[in-house]
Amino acid sequence: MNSSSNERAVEWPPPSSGVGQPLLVVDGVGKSFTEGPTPIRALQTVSLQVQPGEIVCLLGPSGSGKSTLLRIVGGLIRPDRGRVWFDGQPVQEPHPSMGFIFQSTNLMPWRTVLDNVLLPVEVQKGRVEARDREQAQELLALVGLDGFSHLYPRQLSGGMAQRVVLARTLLHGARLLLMDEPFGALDALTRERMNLELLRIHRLQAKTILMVTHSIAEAVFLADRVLVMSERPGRIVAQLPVDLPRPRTIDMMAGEAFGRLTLQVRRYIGEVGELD
Amino acid sequence: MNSSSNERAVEWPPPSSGVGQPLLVVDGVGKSFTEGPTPIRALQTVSLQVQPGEIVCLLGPSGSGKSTLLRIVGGLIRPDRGRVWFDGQPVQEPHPSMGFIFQSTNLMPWRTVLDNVLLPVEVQKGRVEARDREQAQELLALVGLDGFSHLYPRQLSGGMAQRVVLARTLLHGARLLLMDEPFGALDALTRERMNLELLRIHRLQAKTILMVTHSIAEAVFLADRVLVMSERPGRIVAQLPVDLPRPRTIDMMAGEAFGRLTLQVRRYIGEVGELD
Amino acid sequence: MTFEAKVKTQTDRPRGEGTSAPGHSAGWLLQHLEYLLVPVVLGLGLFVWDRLVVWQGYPPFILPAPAVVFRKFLLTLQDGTLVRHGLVTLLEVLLGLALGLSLAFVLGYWLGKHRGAERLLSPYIVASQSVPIVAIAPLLVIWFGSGLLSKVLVCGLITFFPTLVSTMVGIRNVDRDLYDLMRSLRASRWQIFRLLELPAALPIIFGGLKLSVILAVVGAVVGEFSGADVGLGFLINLARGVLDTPLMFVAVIALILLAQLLYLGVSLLESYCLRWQRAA
Amino acid sequence: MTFEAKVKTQTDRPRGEGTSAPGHSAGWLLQHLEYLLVPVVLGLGLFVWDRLVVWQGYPPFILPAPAVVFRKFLLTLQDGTLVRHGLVTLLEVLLGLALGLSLAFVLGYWLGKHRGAERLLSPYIVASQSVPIVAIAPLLVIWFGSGLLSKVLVCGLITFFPTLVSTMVGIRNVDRDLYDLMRSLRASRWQIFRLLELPAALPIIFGGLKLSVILAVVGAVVGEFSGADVGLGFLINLARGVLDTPLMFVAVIALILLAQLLYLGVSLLESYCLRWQRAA
Amino acid sequence: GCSPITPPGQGTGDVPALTPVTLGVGFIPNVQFAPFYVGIDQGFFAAEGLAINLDYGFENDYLKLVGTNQLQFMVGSGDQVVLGRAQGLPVRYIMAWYTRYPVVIFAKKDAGIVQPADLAGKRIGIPGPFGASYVALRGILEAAGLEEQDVHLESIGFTQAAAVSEGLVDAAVDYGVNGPVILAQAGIETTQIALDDYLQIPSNGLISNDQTLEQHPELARRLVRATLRSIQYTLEHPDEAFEIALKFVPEAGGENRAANRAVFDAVLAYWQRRPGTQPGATRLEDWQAAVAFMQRIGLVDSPVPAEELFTNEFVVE
Ligand SMILES: Nc1ncnc2c1ncn2[C@@H]1O[C@H](COP(=O)(O)OP(=O)(O)OP(=O)(O)O)[C@@H](O)[C@H]1O
Ligand SMILES: Nc1ncnc2c1ncn2[C@@H]1O[C@H](COP(=O)(O)OP(=O)(O)OP(=O)(O)O)[C@@H](O)[C@H]1O
Ligand SMILES: [Mg+2]
Ligand SMILES: [Mg+2]
Repeated sequence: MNSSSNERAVEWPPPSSGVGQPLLVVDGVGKSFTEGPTPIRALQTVSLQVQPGEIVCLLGPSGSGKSTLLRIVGGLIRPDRGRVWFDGQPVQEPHPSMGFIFQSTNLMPWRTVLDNVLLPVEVQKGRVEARDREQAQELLALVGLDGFSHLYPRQLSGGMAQRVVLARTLLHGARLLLMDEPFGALDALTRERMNLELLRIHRLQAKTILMVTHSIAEAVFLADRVLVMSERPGRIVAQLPVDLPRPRTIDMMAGEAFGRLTLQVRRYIGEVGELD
Repeated sequence: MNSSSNERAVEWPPPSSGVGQPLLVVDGVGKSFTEGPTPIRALQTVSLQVQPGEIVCLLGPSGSGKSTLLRIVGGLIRPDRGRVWFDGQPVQEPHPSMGFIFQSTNLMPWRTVLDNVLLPVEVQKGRVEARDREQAQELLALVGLDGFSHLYPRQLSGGMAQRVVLARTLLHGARLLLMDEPFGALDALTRERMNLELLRIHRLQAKTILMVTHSIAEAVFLADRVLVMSERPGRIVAQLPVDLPRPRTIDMMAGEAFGRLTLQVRRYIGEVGELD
Repeated sequence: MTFEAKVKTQTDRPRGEGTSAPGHSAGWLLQHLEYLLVPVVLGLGLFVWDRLVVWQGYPPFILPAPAVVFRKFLLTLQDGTLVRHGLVTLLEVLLGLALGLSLAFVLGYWLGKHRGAERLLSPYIVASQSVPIVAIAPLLVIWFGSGLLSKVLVCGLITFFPTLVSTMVGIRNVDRDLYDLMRSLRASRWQIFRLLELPAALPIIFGGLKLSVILAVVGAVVGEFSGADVGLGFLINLARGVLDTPLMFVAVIALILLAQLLYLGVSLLESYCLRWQRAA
Repeated sequence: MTFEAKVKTQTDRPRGEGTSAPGHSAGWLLQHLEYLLVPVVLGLGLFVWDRLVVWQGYPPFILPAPAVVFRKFLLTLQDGTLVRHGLVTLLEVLLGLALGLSLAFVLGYWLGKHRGAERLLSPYIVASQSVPIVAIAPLLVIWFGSGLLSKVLVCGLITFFPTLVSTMVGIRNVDRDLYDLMRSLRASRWQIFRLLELPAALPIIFGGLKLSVILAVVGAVVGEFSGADVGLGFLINLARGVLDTPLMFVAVIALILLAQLLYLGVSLLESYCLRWQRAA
Repeated sequence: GCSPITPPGQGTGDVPALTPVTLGVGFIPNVQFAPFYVGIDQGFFAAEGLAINLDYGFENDYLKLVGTNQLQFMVGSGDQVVLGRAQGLPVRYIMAWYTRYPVVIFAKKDAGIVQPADLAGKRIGIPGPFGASYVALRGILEAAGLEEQDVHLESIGFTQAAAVSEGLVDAAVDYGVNGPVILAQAGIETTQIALDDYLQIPSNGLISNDQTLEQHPELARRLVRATLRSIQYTLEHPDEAFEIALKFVPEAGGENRAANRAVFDAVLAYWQRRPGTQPGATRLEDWQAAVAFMQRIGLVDSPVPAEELFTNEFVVE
């Protein structure tokens, strides 16, 4: 494996390949962690673009740098090289129009479920109005947590906590959602429901979504485009446009096109696995 | 929904249905959490048996009490009613022959990866020998974390941390493994690898496994029997013996029997979902 | 013996329920024992004190009997002596706390965020804490007079450190994941402080506060010892001077009560602010 | 202006790299500034002190010039005075710490585990902390003599509380998930303490230790003030008595150095024990 | 920050011509300061055009304040002046109040300690080897030709009465109106050895500094005159003086009245005029003896000219 071949790989997508003006441009981003005794090379060189309204799913082996990439896109950590552009502006720090779901459910243990959901409002508007409260309650109902709003996070099951995080992020009202395995702790049925809700919200509110997931089916079901990352140090080794029509329905999952796409992603991933 | 029909449901499995003497018997266990302002009924009435060497997978909607059940079985919390028997002894507190994987990755942040894996040995033997260290390194290699043994948990990705927990539990040498979504944060490929490793270890060391998972495919692939739980308050609403031959291989997943079983579980779960 | 048989025999005595119930009632007992024990222990203490005086034959100038002290207590309460001196000491304590704690919070927060700054400043802070107050009392008197101010300064100085350290430790203990969350929401520094750092550090800060309020009382007394004409510390000195040991004990008891009151206040505030810890 | 154009113009000045670099070098600067600043600030302090003496015309018995104090320091160092008194105070401090800390750990651990016990005992602990030593000095002398023991007791009493509180808070702060883990491994109480509770509570306990070691020095001085014929606190009293202000300053400085030494020791131990916090 | 103690029932506002004078007194409000209370109450100070503020604090601190002219007058003992002068403090003793050095060594009567020689080999409690107690101890030991190592000194802080009564020490060094009176009140008889019987050292009196005496001699003269008059009045009317003192230190009344009256009666003896001396004056030979003695016991290391230590010019009419 030589570095020039890697460089070739990251040239995709070409800077001018966008349909319109891309909402998000990741340009030659690389990152190593040097705090420890041995530096860890997390991301090699990653470039990608996301169009407004697009849903892009990121698949890749554990430890390949997906979370790191998302953090860089969100402006939470600085890349060693390369740059990120959001809405035509370089991203130096978190942008108010980006919403984040982290891989670990980070609820504040001293806030009730409702107050946790209301946190973004409190931060952005400085205070919480009755209307926000109502909206939060609606979102909690949406994620199936009606009647749990006065519990503390410790009293929730793993999947319930994850859904609170989802409600919190949706209340945020961001244009770009960066989601790191948002449904990982949910059972198949709840997960499907959440997927459908996400698609509905995406359709209604024209959100753009960049999401890490480990479920190939979920990726194909949600995404306009699926990106596959290599093993550490991560780079994007494949992309697959998903041409299933929208709005998508659960039935489609039984369809032939869906199966073909899933298989294709599987093959990409398998190849990656066999590469090293 | 009346309670007598529920009672009927939990009568399964009949006390004498076991092939031999069951390793684990859960007998009419129920649990409510009463600490909060409104008591939460987590488990209705659950009875089940696990034979030595069996792999039983537990599926169910988020918040249905799966983790609670596992905690009760492991002796970490007391049920309000009913009892648990392990190896013919009532379970009042954790048993040395049970190994636990919790839903949240609970590594000690002040211990390196290696020391975290060695924790069970340190607790059980009082000290760590060179042989244990070797074995831990082997297990780390097995879960694909060769060369990461001197990192601290914070330096790991979500999936890597989960694999450290797996290695820790395997070093434990327990006869019964209680696993709460042990592979939730892993990508499909790594997950498959881990599944195969688990089966190999199960075969070699005659372990008994009770595992919560949200992946139907995983449940069918691993289990001798799949149990499906209802929505909260949880009870077991269905069981499905998996008659796929052992040792199992990845190829089986493409087979007709596998598809049929998966569909069947799907239907059970779907029914549960439509019940309320 | 087969497993079935075992199940059978053990089912007969409902042990699972049995062991669970005592756990509950033991907790209940302990909780109520506590309220029961407070007067019991207190009474026991008074009894031992009384017996000590009788058996050891201590003259009153060494250890007056509890009854004597109690009478004196009522007396000084009635004629307003206790209230007058107590209020002054309370004022010194409160002003000292206001001064010390506000400084401690600000500086502790800053040092918590910047380890370099801690290494830089800690020698001076340690120095300020280890200079015996009595040794710098002349300087304090020369610079700030022998009135309220010098006592407030002593109080402030002595309350400052525990809250500083606990604020520092508390801020460093904040979950990093939650920092990321707040940053991703573009929370301002003030919001990060108010919504994340303060509530997260509070359990630890309260530990420091508990120390500070007690040291504040000690500080006021030390300040009053080195020159004052009112206050409970002064009253102790005065009582020594007029050979009134019971009065001295009354002043000491008043100081203890003052400290208890402050401690109780902090404890109540703590259990209100940290009520989320008790849920679940 | 199109997006492409913007990319172009902004690419020309590598701002992303630019802002990242200053962050690093600022950190570097701050880290080294720190070592640079220590002597600078110290020198500045000495200079201000010196100027103060010259400008204000303070005679040596009010504020001796640094040079005078330094000369006295060397003198007392040579003739062994400083070492003799310093060693006694150090002994008192160390014994007091040994006593206070061991009690504080045990009791703090217990109180941390049982909130009921805390509510039950805290009034007495608070009382023990708020009684002015001078007031009970006669009793201390009668019960424990006027030798080393009474100073060690005062020291122990005063160091006890901060470590008690921080141990209590630290124990309560332990992640409950890890308790479950340890219980599932059937760890003994001792193992839970050693492998989980101690390392988890250590960041907070160290905060209390820092307070305790400094208070130990203060405690030794307070103990020596109320009756002693050796020790740095005694030396201060002696110097005051013979109006030897430079000697008093020397004793105070020796106390400060002693406190610094202890604090530094705890800090080093802390950064060794908590080295995992610095990784990542 | 000093609160003036004004005589009850007598406003200061209607006498605008009064010069405020802050007087630092060691210790705490006590019947032992009765002359000052009497002077304020009877208007002796006001008659001299003075408004007195009594400031309570440590003698040590006041000596420094007076030495730097931050305070003009204080009450302190002669040995402090010697120490101060030796350190270059321009303090000067201007009026004697106590005619006897007030520190004694006391013991329980059955211990049989009645003269300095009896102290040999005994355990003696002392607040610490410094200050007035130490001066007295060394003086008394010297009278019997004893050295410090001939007795067992124990630093017991200010717990002399307790230590003696509980038998922790055989004898203790304390003010004559303190420990012995406490024990007497508790019905324990004591014997006392007073330094003054063996060595005369100028005791408590008024201290000022050279600058004040140079620039405001009239102020010093008025203060001395008023103070002497107050002392005289107190000695002549002890009962009335005691009642006046109780107005200033009400805590000394009530239950504590008897004890404090005992203290008061005891302290009067220390103020009695010595036959053949001028009230308030000190003798050069006493100062010389004091300097020589303090040099002998190592409290001062340079010879201090005795003439610089005091002046009688303000007491001589
Ligand atoms: N703070 C850190 N310090 C050091 N190394 C880190 C840190 N965070 C991540 N890494 C390393 O960077 C690499 C990529 O981590 P990352 O979390 O981005 O992986 P990931 O793709 O999200 O994996 P997963 O699917 O398991 O969550 C890993 O090897 C990890 O060890
Ligand atoms: N400590 C607790 N206090 C109060 N309620 C609790 C507590 N732990 C769990 N519960 C409640 O019990 C119910 C079952 O929780 P449990 O964690 O067993 O669900 P689960 O089946 O594991 O769900 P998931 O798949 O989301 O992990 C939930 O409704 C939860 O709110
Ligand atoms: Mg990740
Ligand atoms: Mg769960």
